[in-house]
Amino acid sequence: MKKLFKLFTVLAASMVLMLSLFACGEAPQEEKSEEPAKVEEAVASKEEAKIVKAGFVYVSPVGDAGYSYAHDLGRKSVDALDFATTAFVESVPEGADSERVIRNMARKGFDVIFTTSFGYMDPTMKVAKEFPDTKFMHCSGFKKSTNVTNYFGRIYQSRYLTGMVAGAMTKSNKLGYVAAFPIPEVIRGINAFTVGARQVNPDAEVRVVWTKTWYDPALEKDAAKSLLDAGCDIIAQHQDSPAPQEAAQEAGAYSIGYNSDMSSFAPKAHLTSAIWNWGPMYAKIVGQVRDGSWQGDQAVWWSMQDGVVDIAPMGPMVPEDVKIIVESAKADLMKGNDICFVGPIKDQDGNIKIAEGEKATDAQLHDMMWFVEGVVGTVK
Amino acid sequence: MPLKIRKRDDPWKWGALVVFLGALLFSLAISGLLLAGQGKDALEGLYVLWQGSFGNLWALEGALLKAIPLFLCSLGVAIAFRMQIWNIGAEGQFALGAIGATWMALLFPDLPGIILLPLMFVMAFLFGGFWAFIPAFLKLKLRVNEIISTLMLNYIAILLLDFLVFGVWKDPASFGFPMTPEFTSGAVIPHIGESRVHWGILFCTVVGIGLWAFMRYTRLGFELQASGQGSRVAKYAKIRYGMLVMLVMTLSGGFAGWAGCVETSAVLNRLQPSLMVGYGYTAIVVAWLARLEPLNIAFASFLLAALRVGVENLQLELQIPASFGVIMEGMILLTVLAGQFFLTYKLERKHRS
Amino acid sequence: MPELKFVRPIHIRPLPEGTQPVVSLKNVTKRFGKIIANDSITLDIYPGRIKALLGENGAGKSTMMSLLAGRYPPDEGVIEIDGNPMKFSSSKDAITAGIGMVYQHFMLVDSMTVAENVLLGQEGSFFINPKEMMKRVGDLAETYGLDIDPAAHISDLSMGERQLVEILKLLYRESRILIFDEPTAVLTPEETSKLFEALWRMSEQGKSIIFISHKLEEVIALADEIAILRHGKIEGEFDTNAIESKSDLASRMVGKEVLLEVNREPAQICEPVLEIRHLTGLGLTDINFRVRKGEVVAIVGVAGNGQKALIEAVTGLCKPPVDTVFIMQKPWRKFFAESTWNRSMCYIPEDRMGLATLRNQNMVDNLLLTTRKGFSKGPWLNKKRAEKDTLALIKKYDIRPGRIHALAWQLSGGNLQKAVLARELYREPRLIIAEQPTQGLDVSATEEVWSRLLEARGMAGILLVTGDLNEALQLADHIAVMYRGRILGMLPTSDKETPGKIGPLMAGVID
Amino acid sequence: MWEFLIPLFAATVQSGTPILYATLGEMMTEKGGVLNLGVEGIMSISALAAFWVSLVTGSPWLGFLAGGLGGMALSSLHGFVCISCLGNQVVSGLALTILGVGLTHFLGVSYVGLSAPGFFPFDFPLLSQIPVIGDIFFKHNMLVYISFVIPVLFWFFFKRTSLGMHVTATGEMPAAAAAAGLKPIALRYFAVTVGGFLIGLGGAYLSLAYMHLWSNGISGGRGWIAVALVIFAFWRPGRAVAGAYLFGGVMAFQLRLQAMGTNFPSSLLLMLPYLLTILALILSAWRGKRIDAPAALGTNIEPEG
Repeated sequence: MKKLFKLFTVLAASMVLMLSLFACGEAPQEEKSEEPAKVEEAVASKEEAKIVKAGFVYVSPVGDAGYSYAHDLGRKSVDALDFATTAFVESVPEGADSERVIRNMARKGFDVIFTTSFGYMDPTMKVAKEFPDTKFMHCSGFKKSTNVTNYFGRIYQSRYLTGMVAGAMTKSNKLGYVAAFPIPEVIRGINAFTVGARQVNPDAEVRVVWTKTWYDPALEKDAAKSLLDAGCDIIAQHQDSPAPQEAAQEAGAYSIGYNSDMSSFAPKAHLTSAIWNWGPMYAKIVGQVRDGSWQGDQAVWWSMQDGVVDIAPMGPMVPEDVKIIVESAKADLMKGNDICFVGPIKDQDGNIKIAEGEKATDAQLHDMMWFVEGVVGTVK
Repeated sequence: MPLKIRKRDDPWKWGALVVFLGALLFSLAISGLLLAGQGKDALEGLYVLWQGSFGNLWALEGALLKAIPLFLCSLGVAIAFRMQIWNIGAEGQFALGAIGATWMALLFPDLPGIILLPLMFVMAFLFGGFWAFIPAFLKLKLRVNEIISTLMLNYIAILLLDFLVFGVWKDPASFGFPMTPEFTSGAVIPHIGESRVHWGILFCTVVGIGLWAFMRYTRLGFELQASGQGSRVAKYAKIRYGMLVMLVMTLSGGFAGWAGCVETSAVLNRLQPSLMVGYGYTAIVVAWLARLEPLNIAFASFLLAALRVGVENLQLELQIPASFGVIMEGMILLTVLAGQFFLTYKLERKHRS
Repeated sequence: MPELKFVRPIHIRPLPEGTQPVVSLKNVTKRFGKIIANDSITLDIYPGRIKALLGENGAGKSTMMSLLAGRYPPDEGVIEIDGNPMKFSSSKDAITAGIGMVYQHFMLVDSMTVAENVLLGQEGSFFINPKEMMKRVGDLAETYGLDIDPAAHISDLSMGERQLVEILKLLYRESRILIFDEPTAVLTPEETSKLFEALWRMSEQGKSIIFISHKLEEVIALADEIAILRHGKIEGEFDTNAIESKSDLASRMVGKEVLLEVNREPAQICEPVLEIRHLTGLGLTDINFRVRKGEVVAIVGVAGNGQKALIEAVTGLCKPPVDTVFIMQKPWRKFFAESTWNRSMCYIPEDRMGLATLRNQNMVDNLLLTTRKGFSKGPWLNKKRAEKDTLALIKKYDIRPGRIHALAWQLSGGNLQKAVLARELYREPRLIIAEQPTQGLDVSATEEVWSRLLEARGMAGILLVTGDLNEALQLADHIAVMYRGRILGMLPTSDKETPGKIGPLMAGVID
Repeated sequence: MWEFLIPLFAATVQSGTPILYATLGEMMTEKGGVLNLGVEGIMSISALAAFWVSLVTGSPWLGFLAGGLGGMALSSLHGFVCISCLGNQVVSGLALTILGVGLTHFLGVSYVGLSAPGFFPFDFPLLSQIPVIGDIFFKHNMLVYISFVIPVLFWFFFKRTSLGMHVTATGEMPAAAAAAGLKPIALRYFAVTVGGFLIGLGGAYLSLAYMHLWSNGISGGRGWIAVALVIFAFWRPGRAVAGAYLFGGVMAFQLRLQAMGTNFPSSLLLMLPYLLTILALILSAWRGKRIDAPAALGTNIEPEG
């Protein structure tokens, strides 16, 4: 017994040592140290001007390089403003917990609160009712009120462009798409991707595998591999981990990333990424809150021209002529000309969903629960 | 260290409390070290944690709200554990309860609350109970290990819930998002006055006291406790063990099902995948910390809920990652388990000749 | 008393002058908390001698043996081997020193083979070869003329064979000091004789043997010298030849004058309460007998010959074939369907702690275990009344400690058995199934149990299942001997011939 | 047909391997009589430990070893709680999972997205030339090849070494082991830590061979599957291999079915592996197979004296 206690003491000590080593090994992420240590202190240092306190609620850990990470990059650019301070809570489940977190933020006097996941919609609406003076920005939902504006970005525009790249680069004409959940946001992306691909390559087809999870690196990688085995030579993803990129690179195929520029994860495979760039708009919103021009009851869907969505620089393997086609399409989008869903667009069964000469309405896009022609898979 | 282990002659009266508090202190100390390792002020961190957990009325309210589903799930887990049936499937039973309640809410949207709510509760109990009955049945008839079957059923239940909200139950007005239509007012458990706390808390109190009385004052409750010594003792005492296992598992699942019903009805007001946040697993921690006693469970579930709420404050004020709370939870449980050694044994100085 | 005919080859074996003891215990003391299990014991063991250690349960025999076997160290005093003081830190040290022990509950791993069990811890090398192991153990068994298959799994062996495996272990380790803890409890008289012969043979070869028992006649037949242990102290040591009477020995063991015989007044025999007709199945073959109110029927036999199955079939732990078991003149199924908590059947099992009581519950809950229906009103339990009755029973049966909040595990074996008995008799049973009711109890508790059982004949018929022939002869009106699932004979105790007939029947020998 | 099946089976081996390591580790632990439900937590933390060491030292082999040691460290905590403090094994295992997963997230945040030197597939000399078999089994990374050997070693350990026999005896009947002069407590610690080491190797496989980037939540429930597979395998290494590959195969199959373009709802497809596990348990019970659980599994050894 005595020996065992000794053994345990040694073990415990070594574990503590390990922990402290980990703590020291934090260097790779230098932003960490710059983070505001405390809200109050930050407030004190920026006292002269009217300080806007912005709160952010994330559904997943910000460290995971995915969706919340992209939002957090936006938050950081807000924090860099001299008239704003920020704070966030990560890994907030979308039920009762989110309601409490949002309410606590409102109580603590945050001026504007960004709730960044679809599931925060109802809680945001509930809390907004109780705090009419606080401004709420809810991402990716559809409800709004006098002090709630919902916002989102037309990431499908980026998807469309990445689809063009993929369509041009494929040899097997089979594109793989690792997707999380069959919801309109994801389906819209797949459709835009497909339309884009077929724009440059009418023979291209897109194969979809659902993982039913936003984040499970190993499963995402498996899913990508299954697509590669099925003959796909380009892997796109609507997932939060870079695992599919890696799978593509290991198989010698190409890949298209999501959320942020994923080229670092698979430099040999990465063609481009559909990326979020929340910074400019977040900064703008906070500015509006400060000067009083912020408006509630809006539903804003920012486009590429607002700078919220973009594609990452295309990799060296993409030929110049492809780049030119893609850049010209991007130029159209930058002008505000949404060319992604222009009729005629058929669904998988060949029924015309968007008639010749028409464009998809926002309502159609919001409610998109069908695949366009060229997608192999099911929305169930 | 001339120490040796000796079994206690009498149970240590306040031992459980001492061990619990000791474990709590130990875990807090380690957590402080972790904070220090992150370059934060440990004492301040713990103070912020305290503030966030118990520091004000809002925090208490939030913790109370969060404790409700935990409490109900834990009660279920505890009665199964008492019989040495290792039901770790509260998570799945919780999901099934929510499904049952939602089914009623969607089927009879126009009924008044006084009829619809009881209907939802009954259905939640039946669904959750059924989900727990399956492993009980498999255990008794086919000797399938219940730890494994309940665990697998958790995965299946969550996928089933997904299947429903992504499919047949999806709100046509939700723009394709996976959620059912919002419940009608009859299907929503109302709040108590102006507070955030809903009447589910009363339900919890009734169920908790009811279960306590059941265990203490009824024959069936006694039989249930006696069966905790194993199927052979139960048979000896002419207790119908098999029946009781099925009954207890059904009850256990039913309680978790109720938790699902309360959470869906009062908090989310609809069914959506974000309902599943792991209450079923935390409930096991709670049940064990509470030594499977219904009244202690009330205390322990509140404590863990408060910890979770407090950790949010820690994030907001000090940017501590969310996983900090999870580490604390695991550590408290482990130290309590290790400390329970001292309830049966004690260390004494060796007698030297 | 059954006459057991153990004939020892050489009766008197004087100890040669100047022989040095192999093992000496000097002022060895061992405490468990407040309890002093061994109180400055001084004892010498000589080579080539069989020393019997006689004592009641709880006298400290097992503690002493565990000290010798290295399971824990003594608090005070020294153990010397060949004159050198030893400190055992584990069983391994004791084994190395040449001490081998056969525990009452065999220390054999059921799922492993004979060879693996014998060689466990003695493989000699890191890598093992099952074939070679079999051969090694097979050769060893052959050398000593022991008939056992080294490839057999322990779970397939009889109790006697398992004991052979234990002995093989000692032989393989070439232990010089062999300790046997109650080795005859699971053996037939024939197997016992064989064991004794083997022990004599081994002592002839110079091995020292310590034989622990509380069966006087065995001790007298086997041992060269006897030490009596009482309350953790050596109460006396003498040569077997110097023994004058068994009752003298017994009273020294117990510390008071004991009657090893109870006064069995004849009771009035009434209607049958248990009838078994042509019961075949569950490992039993054509069992027929009946128990009437007012009589005691004993089932004796070596453990593992179907007694368990018979008990389970009667007590409802498993289901017998239709129309074979009749309790209180009702078919089994009907009886259990209509059975009430009282004035019915009660069962006093062998496993008092694991089966008859709730280890971590108090006396009240333990009373309620089988009587709960008597304290319930609708779904409710009347705990107040249960407490009152528990208190009364504790007084009546003198169950210590006298608190109703004492937990079952805190009770000593005797008190626990008294508690079980008190509870079961509280139910005013009509049929009592008593299984090894005095196993492990001291003499005074045994006497109490015996007299309570005999007293209960006023209301009930008793089926006594026991391995203790003396108990059967003391209590029963009829003795049924079981062998391989059959009842080989139903013998009246009033017949003087009966004791002599039991032994052969237990071994399956029918004249 | 073959162009579908060969990649499927190859993927089966890929995704079955971490489960195989973990299953054998848990089996080792249980053979010694200790149930460890903390596999999920152990795998997470050891995946991180492996990644971190490989990142810092630049040697994937050191990382692999560190994974094992990390698993060992965390499981010895379980050992301490259960073996020395007599804590309930079921609950302690759960606590370990909670702690392990939490710690991994806490410590791993700073490494997300970084990549460390790892193991990459190569064609095994000669063996990879065998048609079909070569394609399925011998075009993987080194850790997969190692995993082919471990079940054999496992079998050898329990059937051909005295230490293996001692561990078995401790799992079956600690008292008998003690009486034979063995040290059951030490043996249990041995089983728990060596088992933890194997589980840790499974974790290391995830972060060094399966993925080459660090991401939190890497174990994704595989630990729980391993616990289930031990029972499925009746504590036999051969069946563990079958179980791990079966599970990996079903998972790979459902993804491939989707990639082929089936119309079956994916929720129901994803249920398959879990349903299958339960079904396998039911079937083996149905056919009246003897389940040779170590007799003392889940019970602690009470101290004497």
